[in-house]
Amino acid sequence: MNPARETPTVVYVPRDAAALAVGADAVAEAIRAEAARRALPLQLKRTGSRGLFWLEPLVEVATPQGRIAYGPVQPEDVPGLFAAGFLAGAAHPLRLGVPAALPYLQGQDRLLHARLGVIEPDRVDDYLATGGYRALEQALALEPPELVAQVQRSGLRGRGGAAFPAGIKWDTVRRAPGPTKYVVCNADEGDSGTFADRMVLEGDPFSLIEGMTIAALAVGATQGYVYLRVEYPHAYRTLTAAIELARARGYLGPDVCGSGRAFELEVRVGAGAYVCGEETALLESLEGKRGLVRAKPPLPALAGLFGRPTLVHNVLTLATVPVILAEGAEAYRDYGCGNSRGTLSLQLAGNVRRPGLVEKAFGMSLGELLYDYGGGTASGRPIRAVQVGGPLGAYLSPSHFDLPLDYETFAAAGAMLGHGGIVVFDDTVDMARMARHAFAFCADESCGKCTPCRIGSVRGREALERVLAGGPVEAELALVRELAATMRDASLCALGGMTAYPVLGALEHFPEDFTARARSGRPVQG
Amino acid sequence: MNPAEDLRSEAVAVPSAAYRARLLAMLERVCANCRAEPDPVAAVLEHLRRFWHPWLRQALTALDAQERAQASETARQVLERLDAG
Amino acid sequence: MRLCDDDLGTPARLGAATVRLTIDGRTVEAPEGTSLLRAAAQAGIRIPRLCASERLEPFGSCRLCLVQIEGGRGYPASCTTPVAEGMVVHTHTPRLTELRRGVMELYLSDHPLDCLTCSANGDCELQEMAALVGVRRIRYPAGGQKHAGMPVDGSNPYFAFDAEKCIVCARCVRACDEIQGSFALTVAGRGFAAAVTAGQGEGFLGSECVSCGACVQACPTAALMEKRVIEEGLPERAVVTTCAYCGVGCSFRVELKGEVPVRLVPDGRGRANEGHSCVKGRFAFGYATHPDRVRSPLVRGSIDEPWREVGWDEAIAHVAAEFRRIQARYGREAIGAVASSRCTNEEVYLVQKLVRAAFGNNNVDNCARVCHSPTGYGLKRTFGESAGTQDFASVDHADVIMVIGANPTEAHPVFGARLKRRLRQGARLIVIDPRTTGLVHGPHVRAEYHLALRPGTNVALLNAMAHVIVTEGLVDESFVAQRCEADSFARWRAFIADPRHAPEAVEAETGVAAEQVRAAARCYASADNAAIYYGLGVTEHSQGATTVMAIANLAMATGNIGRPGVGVNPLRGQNNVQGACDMGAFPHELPGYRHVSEPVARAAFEAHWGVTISPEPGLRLPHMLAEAREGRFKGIYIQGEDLAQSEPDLEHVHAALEAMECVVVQDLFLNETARYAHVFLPGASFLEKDGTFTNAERRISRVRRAIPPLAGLEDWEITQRLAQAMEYPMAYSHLSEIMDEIARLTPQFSGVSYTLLERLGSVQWPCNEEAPHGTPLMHRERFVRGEGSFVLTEYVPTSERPDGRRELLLTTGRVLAQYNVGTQTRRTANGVWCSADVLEIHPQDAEARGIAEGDEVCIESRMGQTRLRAKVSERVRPGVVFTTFHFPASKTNVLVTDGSDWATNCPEYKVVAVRVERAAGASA
Amino acid sequence: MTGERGSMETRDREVPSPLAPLLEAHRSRPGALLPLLHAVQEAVGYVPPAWVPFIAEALDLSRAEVHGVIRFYPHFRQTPPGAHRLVLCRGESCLARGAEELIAQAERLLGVFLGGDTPDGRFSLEGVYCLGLCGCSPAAMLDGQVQGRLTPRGLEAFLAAAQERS
Repeated sequence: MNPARETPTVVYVPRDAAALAVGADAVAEAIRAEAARRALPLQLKRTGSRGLFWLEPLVEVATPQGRIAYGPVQPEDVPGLFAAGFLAGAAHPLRLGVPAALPYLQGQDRLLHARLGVIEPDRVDDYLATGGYRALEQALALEPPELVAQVQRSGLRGRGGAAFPAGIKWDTVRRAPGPTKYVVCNADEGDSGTFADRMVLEGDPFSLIEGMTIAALAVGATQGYVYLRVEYPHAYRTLTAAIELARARGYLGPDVCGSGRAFELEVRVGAGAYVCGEETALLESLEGKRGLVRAKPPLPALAGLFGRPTLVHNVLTLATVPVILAEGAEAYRDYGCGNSRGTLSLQLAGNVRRPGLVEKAFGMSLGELLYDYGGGTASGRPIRAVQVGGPLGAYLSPSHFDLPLDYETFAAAGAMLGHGGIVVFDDTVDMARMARHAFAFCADESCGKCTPCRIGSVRGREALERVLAGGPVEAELALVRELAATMRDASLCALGGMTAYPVLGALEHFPEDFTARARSGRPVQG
Repeated sequence: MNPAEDLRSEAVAVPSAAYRARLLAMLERVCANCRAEPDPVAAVLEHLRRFWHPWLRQALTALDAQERAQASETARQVLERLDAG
Repeated sequence: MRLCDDDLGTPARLGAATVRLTIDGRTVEAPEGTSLLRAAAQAGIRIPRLCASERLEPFGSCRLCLVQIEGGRGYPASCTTPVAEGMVVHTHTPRLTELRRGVMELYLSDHPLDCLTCSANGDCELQEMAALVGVRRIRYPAGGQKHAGMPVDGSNPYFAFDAEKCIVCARCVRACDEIQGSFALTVAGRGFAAAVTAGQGEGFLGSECVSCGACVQACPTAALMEKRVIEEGLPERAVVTTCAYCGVGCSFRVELKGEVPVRLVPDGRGRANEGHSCVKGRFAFGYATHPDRVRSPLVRGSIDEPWREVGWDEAIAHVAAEFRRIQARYGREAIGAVASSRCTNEEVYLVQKLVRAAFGNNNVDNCARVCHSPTGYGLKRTFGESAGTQDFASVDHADVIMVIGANPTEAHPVFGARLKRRLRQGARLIVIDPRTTGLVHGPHVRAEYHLALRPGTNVALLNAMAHVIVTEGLVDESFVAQRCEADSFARWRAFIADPRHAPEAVEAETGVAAEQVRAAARCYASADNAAIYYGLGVTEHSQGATTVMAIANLAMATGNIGRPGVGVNPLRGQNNVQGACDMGAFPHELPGYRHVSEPVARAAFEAHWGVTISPEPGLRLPHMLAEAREGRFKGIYIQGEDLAQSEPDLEHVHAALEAMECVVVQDLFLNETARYAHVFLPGASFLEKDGTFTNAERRISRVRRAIPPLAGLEDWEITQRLAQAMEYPMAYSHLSEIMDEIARLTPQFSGVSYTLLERLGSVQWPCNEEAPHGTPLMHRERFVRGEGSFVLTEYVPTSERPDGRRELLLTTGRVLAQYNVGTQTRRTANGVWCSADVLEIHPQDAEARGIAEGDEVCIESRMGQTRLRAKVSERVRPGVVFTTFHFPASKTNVLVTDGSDWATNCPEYKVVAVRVERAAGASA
Repeated sequence: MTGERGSMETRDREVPSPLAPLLEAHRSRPGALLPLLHAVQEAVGYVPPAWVPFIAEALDLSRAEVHGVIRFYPHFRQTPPGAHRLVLCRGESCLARGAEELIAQAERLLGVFLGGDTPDGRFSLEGVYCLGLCGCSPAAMLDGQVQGRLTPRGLEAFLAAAQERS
């Protein structure tokens, strides 16, 4: 047998940062080495992650039956896999079968994340082969008002947390006078427990680029910026490479797809300030300034970056745009419930057995997500608390697990979906310490502009530290409640304003962690 | 006191050579700056009349022949007109 | 309380449609874009606030001004929420009260509660707001994180920054950015650690801070406080007056305790400065009470003798006798006077009246002779009036700003700040200057064109620009046709179109690339509104007047006259140089710029004064000095000028002064000129007198006496007593009578009176029947002279050129911290910024001469030589060196030659060929 | 003063040679300051305060503005970093999986608190509120290399491996 003449077997190993963090590179290297040792022709493809993190590194092999997954694979498993004939999709204790048939994926509505873990993120042809740039082609044939109308009809709302109807924003920017307008992508995904933006940037960057290009056509912008957090170096490399490729193929630049329309795109990197995820602070930062939150009005849609009309959306919102155009606004709208249309990218994290990305139409219950997908806690202990919507999201108890995941229901319950991050805690969690952490986080990340956030976060942290130290609980908690409400109602932006949610949530749903403390004498830490 | 009479009484002083040279240089600058005017000599004379103290004009008339020989054409004509009063 | 009574919280929004809303049940109307905070304040509803001020853009950080809007969510800040039609707003609800108390409690939890011993006690907005909000207790215990104990930054000589009293409202930072444009302050760190910081944290003195005081003014607490207030306590009374430094003419409140001035605070109602100030006006007033002040008249027989203190009567009688003796012996023309362009209009008027009526000649001049006399000449000939065309506010409408030979950020700082603000809003900038001034580039400022010409070639360069405008079809033909003389324009057009004026033809002479000149000319000519600002870099040349006329030609040819945002704007050097000229302190002009040869004008004064006025022009200041050396001019009365330091060719000046028989100096200090004086009459500082000053925008503002004259008499009283002693009757009992006389005899001033000034605050002349409230913009419908006149501006190179021996050109200017010859500023703490004149020299020129930074260098011109320390700097171009003349020891003016403007004899300070070498025995 | 104390001083000295090409590359970009500071930090590991005047001058900013920006963003350093940079995540997801113990362990091992540099210059220890690796909490990043599902023992090995690499 002459190996050179044989078609190499294609093996897929993710290069998503989370997969790398659990050894994907070492696994890829082990596979390469083992294949070489066995003189087997092999083509290694590095994809994004499908988002089944408990199974990472998740290795897939192209077989005549389709792709067969194995995971989680460690380098030391590799010789055994080869020995078992995994290149042909053979049985092995790590064999998971056809990925799409995995229950975790089977139940999902993967519209936005369909390409994750499937394609190589830095290959335009992979993107095109999976329906990429069909939407742009359509968009180039449409007048801007019709493009805006499609987004309006889809019911898409901003996925960054505020859930503002995207179509209205587009229309405002489109109608704003002025020769210079911008499209800005907020890729400052700072909420703990969220990683969907990062996965898109690392696993399907062209979907964002295409979405931004369409948005630019719709609102009349010629320059786009992606504001990416510095904590995402892998995403930076993938995205900048993809932008270069898109430019080389004429999808970006002075003449997008020969349309005569110009759109340039540039990545700008943040510098470790969480508050720059707030859109006006982000704009300040893009302008090269301290990331102070601006007062609104003026809305960024009218006076945003460098004072010009600016469309600001997060990664998921913009990456959804090609889906809407390609599938049709009505088709997208058919997903979801009430005023929450389409799909939501939920991210399961923390103490959970099956952490990962779950894209589902709005409406599933929180409990379904935690148990059917998440499988309960990783520690095997009962779930005691979940925080939904990032560090500024409320702490919920099992009594809330029936809540359906949609914007309005959550808001009515004094919570929020935010960016869809869900962090699970088991019954060892000390909610007083988590409340203190919320204040500490706010104190660390406050831009320092408004007084309630600047001073209030420190005073709140101090008050809870006194509680943790066994101080006079009732007076301190009354003060904390009032302070949290002051911060909620008087802060300039959501950072100070929403710090109240985790604090008040913890106080309301887990009062015993505060009141029982003086007796139990639990120590203070961290 | 009659101003005119008073001026005359001071005219007796003879300006020094250095001063005369300096005034001539000043005059030449005025001439140079008026040279694009339709009637440069008239323009210079008008300027001297409006802005120069009579003593300065008198001092110009005290320039001797040798000093005048170095003057430009315009300046010489101006000096002649000043001599004529 | 300083702020809340008149500060409406956010800037006015003008010109928009009016909307109607309800605030606390009251119907309120306000222009669109107005904040709720301001609309409420206008309706008399006071919403608590700490970060807002009407001089700053709304910021929204303190969260005290929250309101509730019916149908709206949450509690928006009223400072950042604009009014809207039909809005129903509540400013005081139980929840708002709670929130405000909550926020205020947080503020106080990090503030030293030492109000009773705080320098701002009684003048503190935090204190006031705490009272208004009604905080009764602070529940956060003392052990929390605080800013207490942070070090005080006392590096600035005039104010201190006490970080523990800072509430991080950023008003100081924003004032520095938005008002002054220095961007010297920042907030370093984030969250609770956020702290106001100067520069990179090196303290105020070491930072880019220019000590304008805007931050101190903006601070709501004692965090930024004048050191004098910290030492003396809060002042108890205030007098509004006008600054005595530069031609901007800022309005100040002199705040006093008894007869001690504690601080000067810029007056927000002052139209020239609108509440802004600079380091000199705001802080450098200590000279007024400096121990060097002379408190009684001095007399001596000869200048070798020691001074003898005498009473006023004796001194005045002595001067009168001497002047009469000299006139009797040498003739009526043998004496003259120099009026001070630092004194009031009334005082200047009296000096020229003294000369014309009591001396009986026209030998009166003022310091405009050495600064802006070419402006008077040039603008009179072209436009018909010897003054700038605009008000300062006009710059807010300019799209292209051309700054020629002026350094406003150092010499006219308050206007410079306003100009920079306009540049930050997007106006384009052309700088014509041999030196890289602060406007060429700095924080948020960059000149689109910097034409760094060789000193002395202004006319060639401006002609080249005009050539481009004429030959490239950029003339505003309809303006010229409607507003200007057809024949003089036709002549000028033919003259300027000559190829000898093309940028390419003069490139070698000016040293500016032709393409740059063309581009700049197009930029100026094609703007909607283009404005020219110029300074002494235009006038102090052998062709100063020609340059002014070239500027006027440019403005007329492009139609940039007669509306906001355009014009020709001389930036006047001294506080009252405009006024001194207006008042007729010129040998050829009576008050109101009427030539002494005009019979009608002369007759009016003759009738009123009861004397005969000479129809011949008097001696100009340099000619007085020259005639003194010739032996014909024997006596001089010098009010507030330091000729022996400020004039060019100083050796000649000293000899001239020595040659006189009676030199009378009236000044605050025994200045350089006093060395040559026989009589010294102690004058009064601006704090000690009443009167009016007229600034560069023709604005007449009141000067009001804050403290009594140290030597007993205001300057006008001295002049009046001298006139009486010389047996000319003057008997004004009050200054307003002098102004009334000026108004009666001067058409441009006929509507001016102290009553009007009290009513309007200030007024810009012409103020008369046609313009009873003054004239902010001149030449609106027609030029004062009727049609605008184009003057042919032949370029005549200066004779002062580099040669084999003197290879470099010296040019001179000012720095911010010092003022002119430094008589005032040297007697203040401003020396920390600039304690000596230095010679700026380009690195190439320095290297070629083996000169290193800080070396002592010898500078020699054909007139004399002096020594200075070298500052190696790329601010000057190769071949050019620069210095200032603030310090007598430098003897800078020893170098300046006798060259002067052909038309006005304004000295050619800006061009001196010099040889520079490392001084023998100098060490770095 | 406008020049005499501040910018004059800077204008008259040479731009440090590693900085000059960076200034040229960035000076005409809109909002150039952050990209430039990143470039500087990439080049020399931190933003030397002595370079701030040149950066300010090149971008038409004041020194104070540049200083304010450097001090606002935790990523920018004013002092040279340790040879290795260990970033530990302390977001809620990682807290739920034992990040507090990891942080305590790292502080013990390195002898510095979060935000500190070891005196021997070998390590800089930083905390971050999220690395986006919540699917494999607790997570850390060492010299740009990510590590998930970290245990206190794993951290020791992780650090040892880094030491070996250098």
